[in-house]
Amino acid sequence: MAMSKKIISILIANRGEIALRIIRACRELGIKSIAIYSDEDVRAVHVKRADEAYHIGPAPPAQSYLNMTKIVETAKAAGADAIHPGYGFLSENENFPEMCEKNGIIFIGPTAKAMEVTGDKMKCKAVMKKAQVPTVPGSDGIIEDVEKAADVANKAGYPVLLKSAFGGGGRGIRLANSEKQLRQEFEMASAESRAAFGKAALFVEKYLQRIRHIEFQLVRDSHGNSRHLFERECSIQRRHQKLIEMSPSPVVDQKTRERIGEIAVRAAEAVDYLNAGTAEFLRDPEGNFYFIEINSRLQVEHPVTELVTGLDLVKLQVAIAQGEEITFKQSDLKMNGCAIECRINAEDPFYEFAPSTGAVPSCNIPYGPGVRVDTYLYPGCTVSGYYDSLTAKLLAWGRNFDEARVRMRNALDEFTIEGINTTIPLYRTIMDDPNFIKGDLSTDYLDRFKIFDKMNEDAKERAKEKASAAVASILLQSEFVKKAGAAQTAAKSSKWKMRGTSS
Amino acid sequence: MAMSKKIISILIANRGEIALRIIRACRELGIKSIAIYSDEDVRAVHVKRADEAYHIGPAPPAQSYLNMTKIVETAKAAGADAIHPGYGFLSENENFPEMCEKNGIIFIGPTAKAMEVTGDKMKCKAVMKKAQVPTVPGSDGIIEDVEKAADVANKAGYPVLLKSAFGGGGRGIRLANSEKQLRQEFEMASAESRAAFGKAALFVEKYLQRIRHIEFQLVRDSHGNSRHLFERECSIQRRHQKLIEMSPSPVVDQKTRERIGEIAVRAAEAVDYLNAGTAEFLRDPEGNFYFIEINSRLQVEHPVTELVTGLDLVKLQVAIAQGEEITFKQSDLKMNGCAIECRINAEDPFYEFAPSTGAVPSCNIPYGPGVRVDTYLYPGCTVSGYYDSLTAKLLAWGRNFDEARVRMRNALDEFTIEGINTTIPLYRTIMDDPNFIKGDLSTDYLDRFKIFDKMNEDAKERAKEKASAAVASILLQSEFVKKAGAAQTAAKSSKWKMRGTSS
Amino acid sequence: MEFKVGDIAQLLQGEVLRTTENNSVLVKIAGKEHTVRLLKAGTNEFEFILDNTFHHAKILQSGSAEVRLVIDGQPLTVKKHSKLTEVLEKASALGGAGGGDRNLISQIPGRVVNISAKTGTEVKKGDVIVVLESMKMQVAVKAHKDGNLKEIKVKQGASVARNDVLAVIE
Amino acid sequence: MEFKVGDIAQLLQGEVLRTTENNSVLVKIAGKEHTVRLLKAGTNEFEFILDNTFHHAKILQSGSAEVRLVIDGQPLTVKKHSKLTEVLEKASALGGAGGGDRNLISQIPGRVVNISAKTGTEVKKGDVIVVLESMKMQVAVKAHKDGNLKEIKVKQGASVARNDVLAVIE
Repeated sequence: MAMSKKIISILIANRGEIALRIIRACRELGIKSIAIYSDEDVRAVHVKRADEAYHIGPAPPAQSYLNMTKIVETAKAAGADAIHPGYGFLSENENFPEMCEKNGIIFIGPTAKAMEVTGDKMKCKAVMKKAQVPTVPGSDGIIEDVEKAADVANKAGYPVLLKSAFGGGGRGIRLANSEKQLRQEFEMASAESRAAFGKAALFVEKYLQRIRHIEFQLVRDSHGNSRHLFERECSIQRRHQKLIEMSPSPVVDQKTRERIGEIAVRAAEAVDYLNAGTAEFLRDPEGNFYFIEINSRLQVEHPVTELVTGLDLVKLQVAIAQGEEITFKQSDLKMNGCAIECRINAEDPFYEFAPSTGAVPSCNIPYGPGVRVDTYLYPGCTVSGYYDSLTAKLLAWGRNFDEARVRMRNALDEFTIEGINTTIPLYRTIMDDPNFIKGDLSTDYLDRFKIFDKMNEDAKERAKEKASAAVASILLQSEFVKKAGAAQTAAKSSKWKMRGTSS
Repeated sequence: MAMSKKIISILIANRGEIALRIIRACRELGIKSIAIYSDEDVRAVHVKRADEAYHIGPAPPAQSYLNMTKIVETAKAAGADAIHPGYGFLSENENFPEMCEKNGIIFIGPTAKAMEVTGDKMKCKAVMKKAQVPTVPGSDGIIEDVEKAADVANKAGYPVLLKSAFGGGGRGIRLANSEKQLRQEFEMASAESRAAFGKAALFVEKYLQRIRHIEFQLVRDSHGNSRHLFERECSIQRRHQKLIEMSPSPVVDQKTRERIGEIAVRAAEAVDYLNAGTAEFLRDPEGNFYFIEINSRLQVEHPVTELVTGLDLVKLQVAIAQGEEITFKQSDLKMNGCAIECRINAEDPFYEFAPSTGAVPSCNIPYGPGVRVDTYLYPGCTVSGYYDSLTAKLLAWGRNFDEARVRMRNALDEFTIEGINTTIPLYRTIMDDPNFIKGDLSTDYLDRFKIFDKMNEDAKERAKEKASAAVASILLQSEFVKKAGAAQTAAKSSKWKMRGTSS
Repeated sequence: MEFKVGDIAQLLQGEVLRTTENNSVLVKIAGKEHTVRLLKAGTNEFEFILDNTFHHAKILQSGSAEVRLVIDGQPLTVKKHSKLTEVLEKASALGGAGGGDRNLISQIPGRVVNISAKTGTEVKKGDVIVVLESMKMQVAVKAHKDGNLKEIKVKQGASVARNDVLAVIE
Repeated sequence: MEFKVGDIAQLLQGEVLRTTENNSVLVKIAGKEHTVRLLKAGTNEFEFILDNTFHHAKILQSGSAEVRLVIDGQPLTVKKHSKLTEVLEKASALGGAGGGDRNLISQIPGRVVNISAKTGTEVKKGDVIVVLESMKMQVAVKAHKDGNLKEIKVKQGASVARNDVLAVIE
């Protein structure tokens, strides 16, 4: 199915920083960029920067960025010959590439068929096992019988997790440390599942502890060429949401990189993958890697890989979608230095990550050696509560981890966003944390090292340092502004209303 | 003279983007940064970002940034153990390192002795000839006798230039195409020189045509280790001022790079150079390289080299000043991709590069993949007429020249600076110019390819494209604002005064 | 005047000694004299150099007793009083300054996706009263104290702003 | 109304057909109808979508006959008149609109480092009258026409702003 058609215009079925990222790639390729926007996004930066922008519906995603029919209609009306879905929204909906194809529009991403497999965890696991890709030990599918469950658990080794096929996001998961406990929990979980869904659909999986999340970036073209673009470690998470990503991982040496990279390529081939994707693995403290899933889209953290490989993943996506062959061999790729990404979310890390939305009257986006920012923020923009909380991705590159880390630390200090709370203070604490510095990461990193306590301590420390300056500002205000107010009423100009210079 | 002292605080004897660049390096190194500022610079970004900032005097450079005594006094009062001079101002004044040394302050740069040689063109040329570094053919020094001048000219080959030792900046230079013309011009030039300076001091140099300016970045430590960090081509100039720099040069292949790099290292060793510097060469169309001078400072265009080598030159400077050895071998260095720099000067390219100063109420600094900016601009800043016109250095990196070029083109479009005129429109035209694209560069590039005519054409083309939108804005204004004015007087809120959203 | 810097409970004595030419002020903070050079003064924004270091202050809320400000990106609350020590002592003797507020306030802006409690019922501190949605996240707003849920001020689907009163507990 | 876009000497007919709800206007420019969707309107700044493309316009100077604006970073001058064609024809018949101005204007801000001509003498167009310094560059300000140098309005060392009158030539 190696089609070959030069793309001349792309509709970007997304918003925010990723829409802007894709617009920039379009410009470099000489391709017309077509943005879509909801009522909420009339003044969003992707509307301003695209060659064209079309209104798509009201603010709620279901009526705009998730409205497939409307988007495909718009693409046709605007003469777009391709659609880039970005991440989130429709990017992993297998019906979307199908609808695109029916309407003669190139979908920049995997085929519906590949998506269908990668989107179904159990089906995907079965395919991977067949392709000898190591997966998390456990049942091959749904288990209805407690004896079978015990068998699987004994083979995988305790502790194990009992997961409801209907659960999700941490719900419906039960831990069993022994066969006895398994039998008890199985009965309870079955009853619960039956009550809720009319069916007891459980599966058993080995409970991996102190795991690291390590993923491999993949690309595969329509001619069957596959490459992996090395790993990213994304172990610093909160409630299964990645906060910090980096490449290389401190625990992946060149030999491991090649070994797991080959497995990742095998995984891509097993599902006949197309375009850019990511094979996600868990790594246990013994150094075993377990495949968990393929993310069938461009990921939020793709710039980490761009910084260490020098590749432009979005331009590569377009080339593959046009039917081009990947021009580099696996051996051509070399990892250059280290890159770290922090997701600057509009959430208050001091208040249980409460969403923080509203106008941003001013902001200072950091720049300088080794710093890259992908963001939709600009002075005067609005952070909307209708969409997700990622406002910016701050990246730092260095010749080695420590250079990248220190640059990140400084860039976090330079990054100011007025009007909303962000996760920046959390990342400042992490960049200085000795455990982070020595690479002692795991998905429970934040709790294990009491990072939130440290963050609160850091905030107090900073407050102490700033106490005199704070008092000085209040004294200044009482001394100058009140007088200035009076003076200004009397004369039009005042000594205290100053311009840039002083005499 | 290999001293070895850990630097703990650096006074930055400079302002603008380079002061900020050095502040960032200090932060990465955990070194206290100490800024100085004139009355004109009270709200400058380097004052805001440094750990400490000291007032140094009135706006005119002679009374502030050039006031050696005051600066050294300030350094001592602030407890600085080192001074970084940046570029310009005191950076190449051999008295400055001397005064620093006397006061027990480390000067981050070459020794006074090396500076003395590199600062005297004729002396430097003599040293280089001895070290078998190829220089521009011509007289070894001042010639007072016409017969000697004819001898030198015949050896070098016509055309030749007659230069007055007292001239400078293009003044006092005469061209001779033949011996006959040389004899005539020599008499006239001698008479002119005698009249003006009481002395006929002329020298003869081969007139090189259609030359390219190619320079090699050098570093040399106090242990005698020298490295070159490849070349930068800076041929696009206006009145001997560099506008665009890039690395690699389109005419330097690996063999040439190694050959000239070795010569550059030899040049550094010939003058017992210390710290970072640049060996500048002219290259004629036949591919011959002629050494012209060593710039004994960190150069404006150093980030070009940083982007292709991954090194941080300012941090390297500090390490060398601390007496550390360079940790990498020549063979460790590899050129990665291509980098281009455009100097965003506050000058009007449509009006003979007239300086353009004043308040910058808003600006948009570009960012995204492969883009780096070093600048002192921020919304609300002021571009002062007291100092030089460089407001920002815009850099683009790509895997190859064309990727870097297209990224630069787009970043130039994203870069908006309100309130002043800049050289951005000129660079937009250059990035699209077929001669630039094919690498046909020379120091007369702008005239040779009538780039200013092209720039004017481009501006007209853009005006044509924007004509409808311009008319639409005027119609909008008459339709909305006037009504809104009336409406606002009546009611407090108006339909036309909108917020970020529309219904 | 005395100032108490919130969170860190630090007490600082501060006063203006005199203003000098060149937009500078001589101040005394915690017994030490400092020269403050004012670079920029807006109505609620200041830039100044204190002890050779630049600071940027944004005053968010300025009352006669309390000032909320952001200094160099660090949010701070400062209580001010000419006899602050006395007041604080008195307040602590009374067992806390404010006293129990009836209003349940929303700390975030969002849309009401669920009303989880009934008017007129008894609620315990920590019980979920209302669920808000913002940025694809659901945030439970919990009772700030035990008491009777007198009134729920919002409806399902309504938008609330930060600091809006969601309910009244007595 | 008719509009003449400077530099490119393009004539465009433009009119508002009607305003619609949703902050949109139906306009006719050069015979073609367009919907303009206004996103932001300040007193001199507009953001709008015209034919599905975003534009940002900043009006620098708005007179009844001429508007100077920057649109998407591109400076433009637009002359407007209900009967522009007639006016332009008349003007060109008279041999140019403005007529010779007496004032020599500075195009840049700077400091006067040299007065190069003498009051009362005859100067030719292009003769250097004053040398200004800005950003370490010297810029010669030349006579804009032949005539008698009536007056020099600046002194050595003085600061001049952009558009200041430097001299009068008659």
